[in-house]
Amino acid sequence: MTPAVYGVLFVFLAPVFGGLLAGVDRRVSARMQGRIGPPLLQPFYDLGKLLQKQARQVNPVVEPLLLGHVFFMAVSGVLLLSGTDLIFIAFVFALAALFLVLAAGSVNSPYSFAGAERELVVLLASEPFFILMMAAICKVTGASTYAGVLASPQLVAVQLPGVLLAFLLVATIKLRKSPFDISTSHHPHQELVSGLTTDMSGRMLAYVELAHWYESALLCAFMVLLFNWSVPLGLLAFAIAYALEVLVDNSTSRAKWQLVLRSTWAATLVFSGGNVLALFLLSR
Amino acid sequence: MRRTTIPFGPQHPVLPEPLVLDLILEDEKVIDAIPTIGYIHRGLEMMVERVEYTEMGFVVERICGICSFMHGMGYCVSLESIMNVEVPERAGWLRLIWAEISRIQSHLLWLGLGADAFGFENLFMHCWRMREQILDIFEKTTGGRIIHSVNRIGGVKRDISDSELAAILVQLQELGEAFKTTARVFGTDPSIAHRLGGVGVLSMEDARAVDAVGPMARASGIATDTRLIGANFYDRIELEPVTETAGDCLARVVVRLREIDQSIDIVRQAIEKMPKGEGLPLENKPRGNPNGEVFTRLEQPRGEVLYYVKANGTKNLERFRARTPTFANIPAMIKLVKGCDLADVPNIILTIDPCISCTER
Amino acid sequence: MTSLIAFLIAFPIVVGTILLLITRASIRNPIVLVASAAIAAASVATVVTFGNGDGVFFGLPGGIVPGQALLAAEIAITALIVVIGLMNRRILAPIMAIAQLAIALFLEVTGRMPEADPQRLFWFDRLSMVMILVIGLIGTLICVNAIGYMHDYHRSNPMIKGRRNVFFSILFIFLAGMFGLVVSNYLPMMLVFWEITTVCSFLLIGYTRTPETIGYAFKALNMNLLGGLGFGLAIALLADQHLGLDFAKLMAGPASGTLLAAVALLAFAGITKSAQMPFSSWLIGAMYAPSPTSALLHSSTMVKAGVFLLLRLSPAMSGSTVGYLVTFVGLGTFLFVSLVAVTEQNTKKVLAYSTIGSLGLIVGCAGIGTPELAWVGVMIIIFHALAKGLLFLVVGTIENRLYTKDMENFDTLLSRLPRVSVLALAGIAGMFIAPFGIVVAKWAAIRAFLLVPGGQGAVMILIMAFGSSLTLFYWGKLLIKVLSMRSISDYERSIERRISRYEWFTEGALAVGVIAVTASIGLISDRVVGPYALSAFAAGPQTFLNIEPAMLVVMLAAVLFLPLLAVWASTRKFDAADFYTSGRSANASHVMGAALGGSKSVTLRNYYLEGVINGAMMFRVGTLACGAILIAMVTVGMVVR
Amino acid sequence: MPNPLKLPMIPRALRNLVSKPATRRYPFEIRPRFAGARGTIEFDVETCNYCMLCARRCPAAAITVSREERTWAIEQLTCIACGVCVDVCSKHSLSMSVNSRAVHLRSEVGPQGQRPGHEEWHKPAPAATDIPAVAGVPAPAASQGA
Repeated sequence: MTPAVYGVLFVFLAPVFGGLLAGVDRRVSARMQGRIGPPLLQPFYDLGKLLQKQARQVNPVVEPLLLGHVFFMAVSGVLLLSGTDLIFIAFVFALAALFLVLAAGSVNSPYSFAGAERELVVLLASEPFFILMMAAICKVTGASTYAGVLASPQLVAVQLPGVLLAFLLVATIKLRKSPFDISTSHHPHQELVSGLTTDMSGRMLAYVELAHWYESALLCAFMVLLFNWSVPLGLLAFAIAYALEVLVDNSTSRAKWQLVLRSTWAATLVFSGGNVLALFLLSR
Repeated sequence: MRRTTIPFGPQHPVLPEPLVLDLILEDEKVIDAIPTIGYIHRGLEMMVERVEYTEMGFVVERICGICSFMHGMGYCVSLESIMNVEVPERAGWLRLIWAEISRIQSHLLWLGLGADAFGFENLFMHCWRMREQILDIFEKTTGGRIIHSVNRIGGVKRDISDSELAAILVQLQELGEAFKTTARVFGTDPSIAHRLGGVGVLSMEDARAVDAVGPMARASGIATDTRLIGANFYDRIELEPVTETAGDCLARVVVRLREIDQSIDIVRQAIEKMPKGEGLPLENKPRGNPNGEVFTRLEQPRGEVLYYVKANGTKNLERFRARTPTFANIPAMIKLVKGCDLADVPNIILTIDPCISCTER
Repeated sequence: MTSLIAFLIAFPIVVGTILLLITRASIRNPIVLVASAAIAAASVATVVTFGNGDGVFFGLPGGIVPGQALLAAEIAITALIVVIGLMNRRILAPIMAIAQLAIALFLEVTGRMPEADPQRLFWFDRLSMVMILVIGLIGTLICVNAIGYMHDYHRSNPMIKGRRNVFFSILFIFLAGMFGLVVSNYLPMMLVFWEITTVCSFLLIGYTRTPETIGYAFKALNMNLLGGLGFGLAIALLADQHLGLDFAKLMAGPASGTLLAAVALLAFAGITKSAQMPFSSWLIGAMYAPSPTSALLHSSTMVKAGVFLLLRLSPAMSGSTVGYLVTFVGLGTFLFVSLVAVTEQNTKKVLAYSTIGSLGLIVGCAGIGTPELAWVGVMIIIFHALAKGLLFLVVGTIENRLYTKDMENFDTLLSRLPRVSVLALAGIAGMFIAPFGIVVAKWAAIRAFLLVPGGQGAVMILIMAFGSSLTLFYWGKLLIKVLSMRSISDYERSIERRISRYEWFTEGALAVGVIAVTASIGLISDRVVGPYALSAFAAGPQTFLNIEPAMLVVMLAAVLFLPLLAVWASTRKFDAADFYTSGRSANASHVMGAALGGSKSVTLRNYYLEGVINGAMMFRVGTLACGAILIAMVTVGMVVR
Repeated sequence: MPNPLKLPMIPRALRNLVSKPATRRYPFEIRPRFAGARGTIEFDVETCNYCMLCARRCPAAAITVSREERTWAIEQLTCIACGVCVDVCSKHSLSMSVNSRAVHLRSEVGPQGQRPGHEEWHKPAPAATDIPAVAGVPAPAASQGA
């Protein structure tokens, strides 16, 4: 199959993957809390119900911006799999996330705005890592595309242990898991109500959910980049990483934004930065 | 310069109660907090004009869904002292036991809400799971999980058999043991220390200055506890107030954690000391209508509650007032909220264990 | 072509002189319009005539050598600085100006000054072509915009004495200086044009003549004269060692010895002019001038002269320690000003920090001296000039409508000034959103830094990663403010109608330019910037844009489609809901119930990361760090000799 | 500062993962109410003598009794299940079941605006001789709202 076909497949299969992942997540989280939990397909039922509901908006630009959020999340995956330069993907990924911030910010209401600002803070926290990770992967493998990295004889994770470690930390932000779920939370008992989704309902909320599923699939694809010997190996690594995330999610409270920013930057600087520095020094 | 205004409440999901605050923020630092009360005023005190004093106790119980037993008890104690009614001994001990179980229930509920506010869903589930078992005890013994309606002027409505009391004690002690692992999480988890440690510090002087009551005051090192005045059989219990010195949110959590153990011990002492046997008198019915006025103080889970009752010899009381512990702690809360982070606001608000519905009645 | 170049340099001076004498707006405005059109047309004509050749050299008709004329010009400039300095009781600027003149006089008197080759006075290649277009098109648009802006500016600032004849006069002379600078091949001639831009920017910054702006103007003058002194010393060094003053010959390849020392001094001059740390403060102070001044200084002139010089030096710095140190001055500036920008609330200052950061990137690219990074540098020059020119003009327009420069007061702009908002969105998007040119260039820069061997490469990539993310943060904040909406009153709706057609035209043209140039990025890379990079470094053929240009265009279309969708959506009826206020009352005008009764408007303030990033401290740290690197750079250049 | 990597909740979460959940599949699996739980008020119309004491003592004013029309009605949604009516009823017509009151839907509001949870009993009038004299009880209208 050509890379373009993978790209198209991503558009259709990533939501299925993300939704199932969310279903498993909710089930496992419930069991960790001693509850029975919802059916496995509950996220899909929820999405269906959200789409059926009356769509009420505070202003008319929210919907286009959220569509942009979904679209660019999907585009990031398509570009990644269809062989676009990895470092460029990091920028597109940030653009996709930015659309969510703008949608929430455009509402101009106290809670959505504070959520949007916090999302900007976590973008600021996570973005350096993704640029650095992509650059490091390119440096290690000498390739610049997804297929190229997968074809490389080097096992990236072995060369980039620090980046892998920082990835686990930063993925907590992107997967919206405690302790880093500061801009939104799956149940709204936080100081910002529902953070940046506070003023979104019905169809709007469905877009956010859908984009998050794409995002999860994208993170999985990133994990495959780190374990590039085979796709099943990458999937296994992602499953283990996700299980860890769920466990930590159920074992910590939500951090404050200052700690999120500081710890993520420190991890990026020390673990991935140190890793990249070593890589450059040794490859001389 | 422009600042963010966050309308915090009345219907904010992090608050179990309709507290109303305007938070003025820079970044997430709270520059100013403007509180107001009165959102949920229900006019319960006014109902003394319609409901006869014999039934008013059931209304008073509904001031709060958490300390409902203590509110009913406070009302009955007030009327008993106006009408000079002696409560039968077993009834008095039963009240004390129910009151302490209420305290356990209230603290567990609060710990769960606190955990939820700082984003620890799992811990919330664990606290509330144990609370469910306490509610089962209430349902078995009083017939109601939240509203018990067992207090009568002059005693209590229902008895608990000695064998059941023993079973309850065993159950409580087992729960207390099982809860130790959950309590350890509160005490040692680094993410909780990050959210609560050093947050909202109320010094002992400040606590005195703003007249904090209950666990709020005890967490700042003030050994105040209305139970120490000895009324309602507390004089026959060995009781040392639980105090902490740090005065921060974490200290207020720890005080309540320790009070759960303390209450279980008080229940044990009560069961040992109360008169045993079936068919002991439970109620000395009052005669006639009350005439006179009285203040009653009780130590509720949230702190000291104050009742004022004025009767004029008719079936309806002339005046009934309740000053709840939350009202006494609001000044402390506002003091602490100024200058903290937005993320600290729920924790600070919750650590006073606010019951705005009680405050506004 | 020679005549076109001569026209580009001489005509603005003539126009400037005429404008100085005209105080009536009804006469001035048509002159400004016609002259701007003529200059724009001439710059396009120059480029068209140039065709596809690599570098061409030419002289003045009849082989005239400007030797004495240059000296005369330099004396005139020095005299002007001395007079103004003494009038304002400032001593430093006159001293530096006299010192510089002394160097020139010394060389001239002792006969050490090498004569210019009459056939190689001017050097025109693709970099000059890019610069000519930037100056000729964007610069003139700013001049036209100033007609509308200055009218409103003086109406809303009645305390400031109107000297619009002087203002417009300087604008045009500034353009002439820039045109001369970017085509000069004889270094003393370049220095004269260099000083013309310095003096013009000084006069523009001090236009309002308040004590505050005079202070900032002198700060700019002092710093740029210090750079000019470095330039002069470089000429003296080259002359003393008989290396010649033919710029193209000197910069043909990696430099060493005395030449490298001269390159270090020239790089120092370039760094001062492009407002890199430790010399950033002059450009921040320039923010107090009227907005067209800022637009001109930031987009098409002044600071671009600095990076233009550094890009010219790039082949000579290639692979040397001096080059690496220049790179770190640039990248260090990029990182530190980005940190500062995150904590800044004044929109114009945010734009200024963003400019310094972007220039830092160009300086960083120039220092390494590889074709890939030279490509990145020129790309950033193009896209930055368009986007930043647009943004400053738009902010100026907003400022004259809302009477504020505070970013926080730009909220609900999409409702209040919808069309201006769309223009602002184009500018902001051009600065940091993915398919737009600057991001493409940043991405290419990271790719190129990956090839830098050793620990330096790792540090460069780290700086790029963090710097880019900080950029995302502060632009994101501004975007949120611009994109937010609420119901507005009829009065507020009427505000936008009072914007002059000059402003609509120029800002609209720039917005279209931002999009059009991004859409044709493949063409620009293949035809202009790519060949320039290859010829400057005499490198073998290679592609620079490692991405399908078509894909970028599709992405661009998507990004553009969404705002259009939003604008279309805003005209439609929708199922309106009130926003969440914890159960308080709220309405579409964004008024909500207050705690103590009554109501208050929703006020929201962006995060400035207080407690995590201290802007003032970052500025000091950056100034110290980059200053140290700069001193090291000059020292290394001198010592290696 | 405690060790940031030592999270005491982790063993607990893992143990929960493999042990039996504490929740029930509620609508399919319902825990029986405890004996003595206070639920809805049940009424035996046959034994009632319309003395109206229950209505007068009810703190929630949930009970309405009409002696003339011989009806006894309760608003189950207003009732606070305190049990006073059961205590005061001399005929033991009232009792308390352990079952909690049913959930009512808005759609159950009747065409005349009847409230859900409204339960009413009517006993046909017997021969006049059957009515025991209940002297001293005030007229029904006057007793309302006590």
